[in-house]
Amino acid sequence: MAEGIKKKLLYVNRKAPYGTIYALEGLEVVLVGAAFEQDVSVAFLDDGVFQLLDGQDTADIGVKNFSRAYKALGDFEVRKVYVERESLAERGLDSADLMQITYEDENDDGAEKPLVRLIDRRELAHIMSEQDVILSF
Amino acid sequence: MAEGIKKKLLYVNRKAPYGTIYALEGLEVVLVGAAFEQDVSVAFLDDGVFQLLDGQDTADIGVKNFSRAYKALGDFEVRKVYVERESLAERGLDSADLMQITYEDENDDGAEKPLVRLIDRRELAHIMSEQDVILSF
Amino acid sequence: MRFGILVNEGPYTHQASDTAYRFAVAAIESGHEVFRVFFYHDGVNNGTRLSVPPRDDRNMQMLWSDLAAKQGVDLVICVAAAQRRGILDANEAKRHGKDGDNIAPGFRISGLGQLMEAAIEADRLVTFGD
Amino acid sequence: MRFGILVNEGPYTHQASDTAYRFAVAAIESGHEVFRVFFYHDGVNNGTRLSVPPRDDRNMQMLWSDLAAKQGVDLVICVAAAQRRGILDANEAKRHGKDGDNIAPGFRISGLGQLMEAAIEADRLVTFGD
Amino acid sequence: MSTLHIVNKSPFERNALASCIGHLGNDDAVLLIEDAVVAARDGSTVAPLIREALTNGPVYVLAADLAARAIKREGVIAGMKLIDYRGFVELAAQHARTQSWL
Amino acid sequence: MSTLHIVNKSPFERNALASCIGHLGNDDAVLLIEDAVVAARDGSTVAPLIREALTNGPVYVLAADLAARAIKREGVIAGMKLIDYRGFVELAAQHARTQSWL
Repeated sequence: MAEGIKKKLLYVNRKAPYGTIYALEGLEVVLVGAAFEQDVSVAFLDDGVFQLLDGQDTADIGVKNFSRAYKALGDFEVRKVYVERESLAERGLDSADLMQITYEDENDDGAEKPLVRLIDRRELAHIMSEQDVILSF
Repeated sequence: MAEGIKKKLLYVNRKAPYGTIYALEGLEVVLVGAAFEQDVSVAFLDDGVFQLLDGQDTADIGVKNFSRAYKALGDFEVRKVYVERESLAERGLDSADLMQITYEDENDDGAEKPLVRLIDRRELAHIMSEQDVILSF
Repeated sequence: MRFGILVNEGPYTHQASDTAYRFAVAAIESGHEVFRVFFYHDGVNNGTRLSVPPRDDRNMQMLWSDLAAKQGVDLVICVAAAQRRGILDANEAKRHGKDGDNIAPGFRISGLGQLMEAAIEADRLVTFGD
Repeated sequence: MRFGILVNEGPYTHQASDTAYRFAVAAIESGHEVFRVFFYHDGVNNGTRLSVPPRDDRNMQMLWSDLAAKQGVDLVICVAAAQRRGILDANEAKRHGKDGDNIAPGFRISGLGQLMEAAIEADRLVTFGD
Repeated sequence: MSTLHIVNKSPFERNALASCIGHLGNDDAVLLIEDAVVAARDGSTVAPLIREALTNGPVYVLAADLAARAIKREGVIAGMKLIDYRGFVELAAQHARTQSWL
Repeated sequence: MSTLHIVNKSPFERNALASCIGHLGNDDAVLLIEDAVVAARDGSTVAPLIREALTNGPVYVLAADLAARAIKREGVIAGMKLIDYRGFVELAAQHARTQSWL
């Protein structure tokens, strides 16, 4: 099954969480997909940046809070997580509003390092143009 | 069943046809609802104005063309059909792009008269503010 | 006050069903009456008994069915919208030669007239959708 | 060329399923291969055999089932998305203690790995949704 | 009697809030629920739209949806009012009609 | 090799087309399908956005969706190209990847 093929695969997240299921079911693809050992990137832009806000509390809407699962991205060997700077700014947000997501750097004695990288729109467009496959949610 | 109650009821159409089912299923409510003899208005604004464009041809997308049914609105005793002028203009459209919808004026010997009335946004806002019930599709 | 509620989207995919449910519960808790919940468009998908949501998440069909059972709320699924989407009761299944049905307890299938009746007889109609 | 197709919305409510179907047919007519159609999110609702669309409109489930039967296209429904929405085959129904199933001919239920496989093995993956 | 306008869409993604605010009657109220609550955060490109609505009548936001999306109360545009589901019900009862901008 | 960007949303209702055009790479192509075809009509408020995309690369529109929505060919913005479903397939094949702006 796909033995030996390694593709550059980008997940694009453009929707806010909870109002629709796309954020949750999109994340499920990323986590399941990790087992396939592809060259994976995950991008958050437009309303997708709301998925990463720190302090989500869904108790009063009765919907499952899945935001902790983003913190597991590092454990799933995802190393390229991008947030678009312009999308944050347009929404009155900055990087201090985002949850802390880290990974253990195997090349640095397992040191915990921040996983999310803020990039600007032009850089994100370039990353999109380098992929083999783009999955949008 | 609702004997004697007569309410002012407005149907608000804001979506283009075919891309989603809301236009079609919204129209079905208007036609079924006619039997209830309420004081009905139907408004088309935003992308809802595309529902009334003349010359819709769905042969190549394989979806049922239901645009003829709008022409039956007059036969269903609907007498107040409004299209928002600003919505047309923003979309590069004008009244010449709309299908001809008429009704037989029972107060004028059954003369065929145009059913659709172009109104501006302010007037539509006023009509909205006069309703008992608003149904949006 | 008598409320009518219109639900236009299916469970989980859109929050509409959750919000409508919580509105209905709050209305009842505040002493109002929920005259009817009408399910239209993909809203009919709230009424399938075959759904198996993850155990750590809410079960919308059960929440609605419980509301019908405990509070006597009338849950009406539009027949035309339901046929398109494959939501049938035993009667509908038989009528269309289908080998099974999937309607959940507390829901009933009827026509758009039930929505009109809710719009006319309720003091307020509140719509939840996409 | 080998195409993979991802369908993210149910039939009728969104045009996504229509467009995906016509894309698949055009690809085959042009001599390409359609490796797999994967149904995710509400796309799983394409695979119910209980739908009864109006006679003067298209029947999306039948169109898809025919494509599987005549062209051998692999139609895969995501198991997790399907459970949430009440699309089950006989095996799933039994596993979850449900009294019936509703999957249509030509569709099969499997995991998200089938989407990953399509993304990796197909030359192009094309997504249709809302 | 005035209208309760209910908006459930992100104004960064859709035109529903803008269209709603363009059709307000005098004293009409706007209620933000579901994904529309992201409009409540001050400092965004849509804050001027909310301020425009506030000059016309009250603007409410469902606190439960705000919490779910981690929009902090202290970051909400001044003048907006937070309500719970019971407050939503009472607003629907107090206004002559509701209009959902789907 | 460049990307085929597929947009299926009305630009009057959603930000998908604007976001897509803001993320184009050099020579990338844009294809309008489903409700997005309403962007093809000249004289609208989104025509400048289409013209911007045309300065970067080709902009295609699915003729079947255009006909369904009664957007006449003579009213389409100059420089856009009409294609059928087979043309859609060939575009997908000719570009290195497709990106759907859902």
